[in-house]
Amino acid sequence: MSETSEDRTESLFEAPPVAEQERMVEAVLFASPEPVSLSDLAARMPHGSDPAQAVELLRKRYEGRGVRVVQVGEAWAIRTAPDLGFLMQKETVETRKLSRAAIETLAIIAYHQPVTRAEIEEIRGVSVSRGTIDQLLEMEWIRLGRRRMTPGRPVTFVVTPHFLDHFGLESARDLPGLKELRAAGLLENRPPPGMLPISEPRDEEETESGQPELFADEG
Amino acid sequence: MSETSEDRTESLFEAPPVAEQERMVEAVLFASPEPVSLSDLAARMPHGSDPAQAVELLRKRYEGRGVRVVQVGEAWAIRTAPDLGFLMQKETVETRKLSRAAIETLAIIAYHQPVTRAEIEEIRGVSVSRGTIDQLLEMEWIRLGRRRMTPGRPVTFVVTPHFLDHFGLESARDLPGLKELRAAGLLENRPPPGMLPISEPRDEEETESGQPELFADEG
Amino acid sequence: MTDNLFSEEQVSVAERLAAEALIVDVDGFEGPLDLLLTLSRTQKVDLRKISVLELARQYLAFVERAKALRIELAADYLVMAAWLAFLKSRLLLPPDPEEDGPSGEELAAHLAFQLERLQAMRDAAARLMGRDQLGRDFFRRGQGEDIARIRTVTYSASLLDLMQAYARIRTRDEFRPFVMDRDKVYTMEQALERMRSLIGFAGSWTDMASYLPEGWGLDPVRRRSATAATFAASLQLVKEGHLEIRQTENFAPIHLRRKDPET
Repeated sequence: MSETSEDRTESLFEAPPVAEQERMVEAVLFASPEPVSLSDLAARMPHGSDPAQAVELLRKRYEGRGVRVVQVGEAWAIRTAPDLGFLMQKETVETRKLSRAAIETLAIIAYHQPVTRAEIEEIRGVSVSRGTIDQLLEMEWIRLGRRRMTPGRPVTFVVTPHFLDHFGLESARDLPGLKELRAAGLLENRPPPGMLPISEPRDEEETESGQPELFADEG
Repeated sequence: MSETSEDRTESLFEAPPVAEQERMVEAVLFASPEPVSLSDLAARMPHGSDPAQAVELLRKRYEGRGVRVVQVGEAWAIRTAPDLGFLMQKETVETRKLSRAAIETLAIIAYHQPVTRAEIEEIRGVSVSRGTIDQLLEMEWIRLGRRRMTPGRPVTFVVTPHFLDHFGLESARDLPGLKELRAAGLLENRPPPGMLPISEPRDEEETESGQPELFADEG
Repeated sequence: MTDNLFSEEQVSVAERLAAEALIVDVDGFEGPLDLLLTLSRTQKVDLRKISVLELARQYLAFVERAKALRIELAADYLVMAAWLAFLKSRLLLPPDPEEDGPSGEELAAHLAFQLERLQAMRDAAARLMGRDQLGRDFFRRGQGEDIARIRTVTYSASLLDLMQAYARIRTRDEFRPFVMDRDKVYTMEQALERMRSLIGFAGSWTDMASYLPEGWGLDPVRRRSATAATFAASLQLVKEGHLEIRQTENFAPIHLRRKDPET
């Protein structure tokens, strides 16, 4: 018993080996969103550690590697080596959420493909702006399908393998059907019969975004 | 034709030395918070590079260090060593929000994938609430798999690379205790006796138990 | 033994408390299977060696007890009770060669399998959650790189977004009257535009109906929309001081006349 308590007391006061301290600094600098000061490091590391020495060892270890330990003001950070900056260019891609009009148009194409522009408008109840279709084409999420064999031979739209890839689908047929959407709670239930649609609370939300569109796009 | 082959030879010769490729992989993996696939690496690195080899060298180099090179599905990432977690400022852990039902559902999907909603309910003995599947989809820990080729063609659920990343798994094969569970027959989808004659076409199909599909991801 | 546990006379206080705790807690169970799994733990044996007959007895006793305490059990608990009563009789009676269907042993084996599988999944879930987790035990790079920034905008959407969008459209579809077919809707803006160009000619009182656009007077639905829009537009023009409006009595035709600026 005396032995274990002695051990514990010792480890309480004894700093971890230098190599271990170096590991700690490595992990903290890697994971931290900001450069970390020596005093911050000291506060996080076990008592008696020497962060300055650990940082110095780490800095030496990374000399000539793909990343370096650099000093930023009073603090330390890990940064990629400047000569490899060309590899990083792809890293700064900005992602934005698709607009509601685009996502709805995309959903209709996915569920109804091949589908014409007129059919999309019929389902959405509003006209589809050219920009929306262009954007989806540009993203390579949709492409032109075969022309419909009806008067005017309108073009149809279908989704691309790119689309399937992005949404993790093996085929568009894997999309859940209406029944499944309802079971998953994604479809609102029908209002009780006889209930005026006007009195629906969703009405307000709809007039805000959906309704003006209904008239504005009239062409 | 002679030109292109010359080009190829040239670019083969231009491929940087292995040590340099390793630096490059190091820089890219360090820079990216998300796992990077080998094909992504290849796309960024100079022609003729061998990212797989470079990753392997890098992985060995970081063995025992404060950060590690880990495989996540088909991709690679650098993560801090788990034994140093105590040094870090914890992020708000998403898993706190998960109900017991959600955790069980997640485990069932992971171990039985691809699995249908009905099968999850059969195993848990209760219906799966609407929010549970939604929540797991939203966290991007599960996604839709292929539809089951049984009447109604129900959708199936499978786990995502995100899930693997979160739990530090290289692949779904590395789930703890998977082998033992399979050996004990506990991953079978055994229909109740007496139900046998009713659950017709499923029996003819190999996909019946769901389990054979787990790793054989034939197109 | 278990029958004793639930019979009124000779239960110890502790046993009674335990039994009641189980019942009061019935909401805490996730259905009959979960309850059966909990009950099976009192047998203190490997789930593979569990006595299903004993378990059926315990469950039925539990349901009886709940009834005695006037606790309402959900339907699925009662369905399970009925099934277990059936199973119990199958297990106790010698097999009837005339009977079709699975034997009591087969049914019992399946129930045992279900319990074992559920327990296995719970253990697996616990082991999964016990693993080192990203953001808790190990960490990703905390700092994005800020060198050589080439900004490309990509648009993203999740599968859930896609499904929700589709659900939103289809839900809207079910409220068909609300959506309104565009070809049957005449907007006030359209009416206003038409009236502005026509009003200059309305020197004397004219029936508003004559201002309806061509082709909108026959179909009642279109007529209604056009009338409403034209009326609203007329009111707007009155407000702007371009128009006078009159109606002699209720439901009589509405007449319009140009209002000259000076008067």
